[in-house]
Amino acid sequence: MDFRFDEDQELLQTTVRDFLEGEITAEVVRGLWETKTARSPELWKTLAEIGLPGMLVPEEHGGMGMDEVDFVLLLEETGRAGLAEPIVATAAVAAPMLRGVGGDLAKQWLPKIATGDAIVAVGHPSLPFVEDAHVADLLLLPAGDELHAVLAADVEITEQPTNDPSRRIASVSFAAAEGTRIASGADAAQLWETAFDRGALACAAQALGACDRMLQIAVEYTSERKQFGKPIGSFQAVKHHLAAVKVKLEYARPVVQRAAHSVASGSAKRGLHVSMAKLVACEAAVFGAKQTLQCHGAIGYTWEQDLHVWMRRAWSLDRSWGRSPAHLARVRAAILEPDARLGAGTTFSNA
Amino acid sequence: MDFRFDEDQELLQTTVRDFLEGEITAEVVRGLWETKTARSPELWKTLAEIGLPGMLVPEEHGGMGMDEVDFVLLLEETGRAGLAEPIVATAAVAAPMLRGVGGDLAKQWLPKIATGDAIVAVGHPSLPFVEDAHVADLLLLPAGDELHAVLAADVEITEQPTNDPSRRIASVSFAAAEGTRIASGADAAQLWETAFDRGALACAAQALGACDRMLQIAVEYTSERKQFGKPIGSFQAVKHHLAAVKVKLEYARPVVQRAAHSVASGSAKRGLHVSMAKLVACEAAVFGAKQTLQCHGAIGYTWEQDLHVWMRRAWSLDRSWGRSPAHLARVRAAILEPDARLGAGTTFSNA
Amino acid sequence: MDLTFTREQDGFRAEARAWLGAHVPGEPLRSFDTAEGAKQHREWEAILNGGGWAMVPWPVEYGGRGANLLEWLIFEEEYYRAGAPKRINQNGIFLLGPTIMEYGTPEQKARFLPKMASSEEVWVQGWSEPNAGSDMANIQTTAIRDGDHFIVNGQKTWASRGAFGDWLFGMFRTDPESERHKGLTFILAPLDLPGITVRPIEQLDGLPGFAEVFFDDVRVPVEHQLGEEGQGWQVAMSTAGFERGLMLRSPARFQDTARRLVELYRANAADVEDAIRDEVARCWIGAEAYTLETFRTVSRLLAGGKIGAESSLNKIFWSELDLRMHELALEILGDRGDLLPGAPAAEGVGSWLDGYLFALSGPIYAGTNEIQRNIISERLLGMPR
Amino acid sequence: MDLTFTREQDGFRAEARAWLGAHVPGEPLRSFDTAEGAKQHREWEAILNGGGWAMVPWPVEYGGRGANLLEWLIFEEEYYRAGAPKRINQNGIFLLGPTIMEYGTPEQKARFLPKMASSEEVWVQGWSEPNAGSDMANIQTTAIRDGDHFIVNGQKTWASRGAFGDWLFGMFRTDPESERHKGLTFILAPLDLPGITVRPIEQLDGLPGFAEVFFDDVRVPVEHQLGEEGQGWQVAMSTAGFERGLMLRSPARFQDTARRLVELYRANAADVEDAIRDEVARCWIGAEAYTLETFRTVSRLLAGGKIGAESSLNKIFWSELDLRMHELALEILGDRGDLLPGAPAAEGVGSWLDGYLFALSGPIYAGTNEIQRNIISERLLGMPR
Repeated sequence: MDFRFDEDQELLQTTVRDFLEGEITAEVVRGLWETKTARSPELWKTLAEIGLPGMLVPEEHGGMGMDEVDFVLLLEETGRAGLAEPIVATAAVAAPMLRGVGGDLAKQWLPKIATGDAIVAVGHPSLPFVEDAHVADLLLLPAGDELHAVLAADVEITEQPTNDPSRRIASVSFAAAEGTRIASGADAAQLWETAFDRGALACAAQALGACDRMLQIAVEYTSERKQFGKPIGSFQAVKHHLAAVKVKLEYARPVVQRAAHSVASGSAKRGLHVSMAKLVACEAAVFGAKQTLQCHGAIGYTWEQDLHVWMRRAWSLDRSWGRSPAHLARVRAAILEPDARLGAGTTFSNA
Repeated sequence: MDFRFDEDQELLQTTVRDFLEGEITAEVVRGLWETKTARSPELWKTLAEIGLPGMLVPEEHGGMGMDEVDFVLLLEETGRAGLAEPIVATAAVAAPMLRGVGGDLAKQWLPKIATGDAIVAVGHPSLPFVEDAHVADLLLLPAGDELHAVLAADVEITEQPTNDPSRRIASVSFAAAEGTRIASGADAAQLWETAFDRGALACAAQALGACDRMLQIAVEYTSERKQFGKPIGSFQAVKHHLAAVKVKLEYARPVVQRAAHSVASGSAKRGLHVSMAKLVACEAAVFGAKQTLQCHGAIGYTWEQDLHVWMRRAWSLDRSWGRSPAHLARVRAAILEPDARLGAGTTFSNA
Repeated sequence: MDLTFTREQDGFRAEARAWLGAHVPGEPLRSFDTAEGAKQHREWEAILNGGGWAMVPWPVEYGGRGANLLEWLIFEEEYYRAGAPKRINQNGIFLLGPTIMEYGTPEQKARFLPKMASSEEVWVQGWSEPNAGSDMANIQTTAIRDGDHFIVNGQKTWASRGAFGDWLFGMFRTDPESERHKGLTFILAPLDLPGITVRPIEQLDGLPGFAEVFFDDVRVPVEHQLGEEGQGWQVAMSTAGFERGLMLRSPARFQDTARRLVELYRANAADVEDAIRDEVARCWIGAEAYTLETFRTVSRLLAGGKIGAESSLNKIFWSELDLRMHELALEILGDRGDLLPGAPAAEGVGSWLDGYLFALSGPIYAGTNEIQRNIISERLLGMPR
Repeated sequence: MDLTFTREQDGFRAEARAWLGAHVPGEPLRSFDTAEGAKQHREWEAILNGGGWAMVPWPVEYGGRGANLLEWLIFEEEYYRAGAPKRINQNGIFLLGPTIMEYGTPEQKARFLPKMASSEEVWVQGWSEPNAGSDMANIQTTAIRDGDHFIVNGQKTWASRGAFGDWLFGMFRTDPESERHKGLTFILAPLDLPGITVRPIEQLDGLPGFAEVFFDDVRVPVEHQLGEEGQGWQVAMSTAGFERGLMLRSPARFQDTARRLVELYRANAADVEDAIRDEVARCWIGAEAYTLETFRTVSRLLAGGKIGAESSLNKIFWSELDLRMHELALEILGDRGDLLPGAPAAEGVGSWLDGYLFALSGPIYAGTNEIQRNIISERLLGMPR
């Protein structure tokens, strides 16, 4: 029992944080909002150079060969950076799906993911829209109980503009064919289930980062901004708003990290742990958005203030890969099972 | 349209407030807790002298002949005073029930209620326990769809001690007989329905008073008590705790007063209005208990501090005459009816 | 206590309902924070004014019909019931209007009020400055007397309707040696004066609901001073805050939102958790409570009562209620909750997303809810400063 | 990251489980805040000590078995799993013990720790005074040196276990000229010394969980001073606050409550609204989150890490969670929620009402949650004072 990351993992986190801080500012995000896709092929290539898209791609396919425990800290950093590139779809979900499917498909696409030459989007059967379909080269899509891999040229995409210019979702339709089917029945079901958990886990990790960033922005602002001759951050009401966010954030973080461990180790409780993580991390982020906005006063309510870049991220992550009611329902079902093991000593699997 | 009380009503409120302040202190309440019944026949007689038990008893039977609008301000005062005598059961519920039944029963009992010579308890079919059965001379009780009036000697009372020494409830059983039946069928149903609304309304009004009293106690304490060289009431966190209670209280009050008007005028929306009132008034009081306790710190957590007398009242009133889920269900049902009139201009009956 | 409307009040309601039913546009107008929408809204206000309904509680000579506050509440109920457009000139008719009524000279009343009622002149609110947000007394924009003009220099911000409005009102520091609440004067200024630059600010919905307004040696005639020189703070503060709040946040607005929320829930009940149902009911109760408290207060005011710090209770209650209703609506909309109205899958989403973004500002503007809680605790509860 | 227990840890767990299974009383004991219950609890502690389980993380020579913090967590899990009694000497073993371990002389350790572990001496906490609640530095009770004794005068309050305990610990002002944090000394005093009067305080559940302790020229030997004279504040503050917190509020406690809450819900599901179900699930998640964060922190501490203001996060989280769980339980119990355990209709109500009254004190004691939020904002977030 050692609930810590090792030095390499922590070093990588710091490296990625520093890198993202240099590459992605609020200005960069705003710039991307003005583009047609809100995505940057150049940025994606740069991310590939530090290995982000191929983090879960096996080394034999040119990836980093890491697991979700290694990845979770980095995903938190992408959330902190406000990064909207398709890291969740391609790196966190599609890459391990393709690894699971194996064969030629994996051989063909995994190396391209690792080098940043392919973006893969995933349309989960339980979700109405597909994220990042508009920039995908390949899409993993459901048809009945089958899983299909479809080239961008063969799908019809209807974009669904949302409140977050960084969030790009679409309705996608395609003609399912023998040639596109890559799994069916129990195999497909298993792939879809783990895909859902990986997507939700990645969003949870990003939500932690987004929440932390909003706190940082609010602490800086309220320490500078003066009213009645004092920094507004010295007023108890403002302090307590932000302290409440900090409590939620710090008690969400270990839940997310444990979920990463459960996914990486293939624990039977993986789905339960991921749903808990998605729930608490997104609640912290959405609550954080509300509280930090309030602490900013009117300035927070403007397009030009940076806060809303992360506020919209928080809202979007809350909506991605299963909204809270769906995740809460999974938790509820698990603990209300007649033979559920609950109580002291049941948290870790071999206790 | 004039949503005000008249001068007489306000004068009576002031009079009753002053009277109760003189008669009932926290010390008196504590003293009664030490007695077997937690009730005082002497106090009840004194209350009868100012007309409280007979407020809704017609003048022809020696009462004040007033209605719920007149009474609601006084009920609030009994809540402020922490009065636990059976005003709700006898004055607010039983008296108008007996008035509704009429005949010899009314002639026999209403004058005694007015003079303070009889206490009448009511066991509503939807509620498991009967309040103040232990001191009742007459009990109005259900049996199937019938309503029975039973003398104290003919019932079996099993007291159910609770967390609030002022709250005295019991399970009651009796042998229903031809001679005790006073209504059945639709008549009884109608009597039970209005009894429920009157009981809930009275509790809501008392809850307002209890909430206001707790606020007063907390404001006084936090203005005196010093920490870090300042009254703790000057700290924003403490202020905002109490300000939040004040908001809830002041927006509950008109809801209760409107419900009183609807009961007095026999409005078709009476039940809906009463349930709203019970819900918001008890929520304010329960929230007020939590916030004022927190503002007291450790001293609030003791038996010797007065606060808990009203805190327990708040909890007890929340439990009396229908708990929140039952009242919320009534509201929910009303607004989700297919032909419910909702929206601007639907608040008052002839709009 | 009489909770029924009189025959006269019912008659007034019927008249308003009939007129609105005949004139309210069938199609919703665009937002008045767009150029096209501003034009549409001015046209609507002209129609409203033509019917004599632009500002019912004002005296007839200023374009009103001399109604009392209760009739105003009734009119608002009918206005929302009819689904009529938002009021583009709300800063003028609801905020500045009552102040001019109290402090204006006869000439100022005649000059400004009729064109305000008709929205020929749309007013811009100039309360805030970069260093005067919640701390409204920290005003630094100066207006120095020079003969029969003030020379104005400085900057106002969060000037709502700034992008498409005509006149600005606000406090300016006329005594440069003064501090805080002293030495301020309430001044009205047309935005087309030389030296004024308006820079729109995009808000969270991407529209320029606010503007920054820069003053560079702007000459404003002294006849546009409202109230006495140096008494700006009193002018801004002393008028009935409640009446203003009532105008802007009449119960009808929240009752209408609550009704739409219940309908939204009904339409989607099969897809949402049962717990939502209770929250919807609580919101509806909240809108009723707000209505009841407003009628209670108006009854008191009509009988000669006064209102003071109680308006802080009001501010907190409506802003929290409004935000909660919009949060719930997005929750009910589920996966469709963040779709822009133009999205192909956005059928049935209505304007809840826009409403949510607007509702988020409720606890912030017109004095943050933190400031209101200070006022409640100190002025209503009597807690120590 | 390794989230599985080692073979040794599993073995330790098995041993604890077997011993507890064989020794935990079948019937619940009475509250240790009653005379009879105090006696029962001392007897249980003697059995626990006899088995060598009284204070597992302490060195063997003081009655422990030299376990580390992780093993402590495992022991606690088994202790709660077995439904074993609450710890009457918690102020001693969990709060004072670690302080003596750090600051005590060899003689003091030998004198106090073994009898603390065995609960032959039950300790009373003397932190608060009438004017020193959340503001702990405002201590006024004096202890003036007179040869080899201190002469103690003044009053402690909220002294938990005061009614049935043996020894008191706390800070006393040894330099009467000093102010605030300075001039305080940490002193241990037997309650049977002449001049000490103990007056029990009834708490909300009607039991004397606290006492006021009055000192009237009480002579306490200087050998009972812990740490240096005048360094009382440092002694009280510097020992690992987290470890103390962990002892008193180990995750097992809240996991056990969450389990009982889920079971209560299951038993009453038909009678309560569906919305309750979600809240129960959220509470269970909260208990899991608390457990995970604790294991994460203990992993860090075992690897040489430190903990500081983070314990304020901890305080807020567990106290709010505990209160919420008990509120929900009473909600599920419905009409039976306020019945005393002896009431005829109280079948199945368990000890939720008592637990609720106790949980209400969570956000208050050990530093109110308001104080904790100050600490979080200033020390963890770096906001201005």
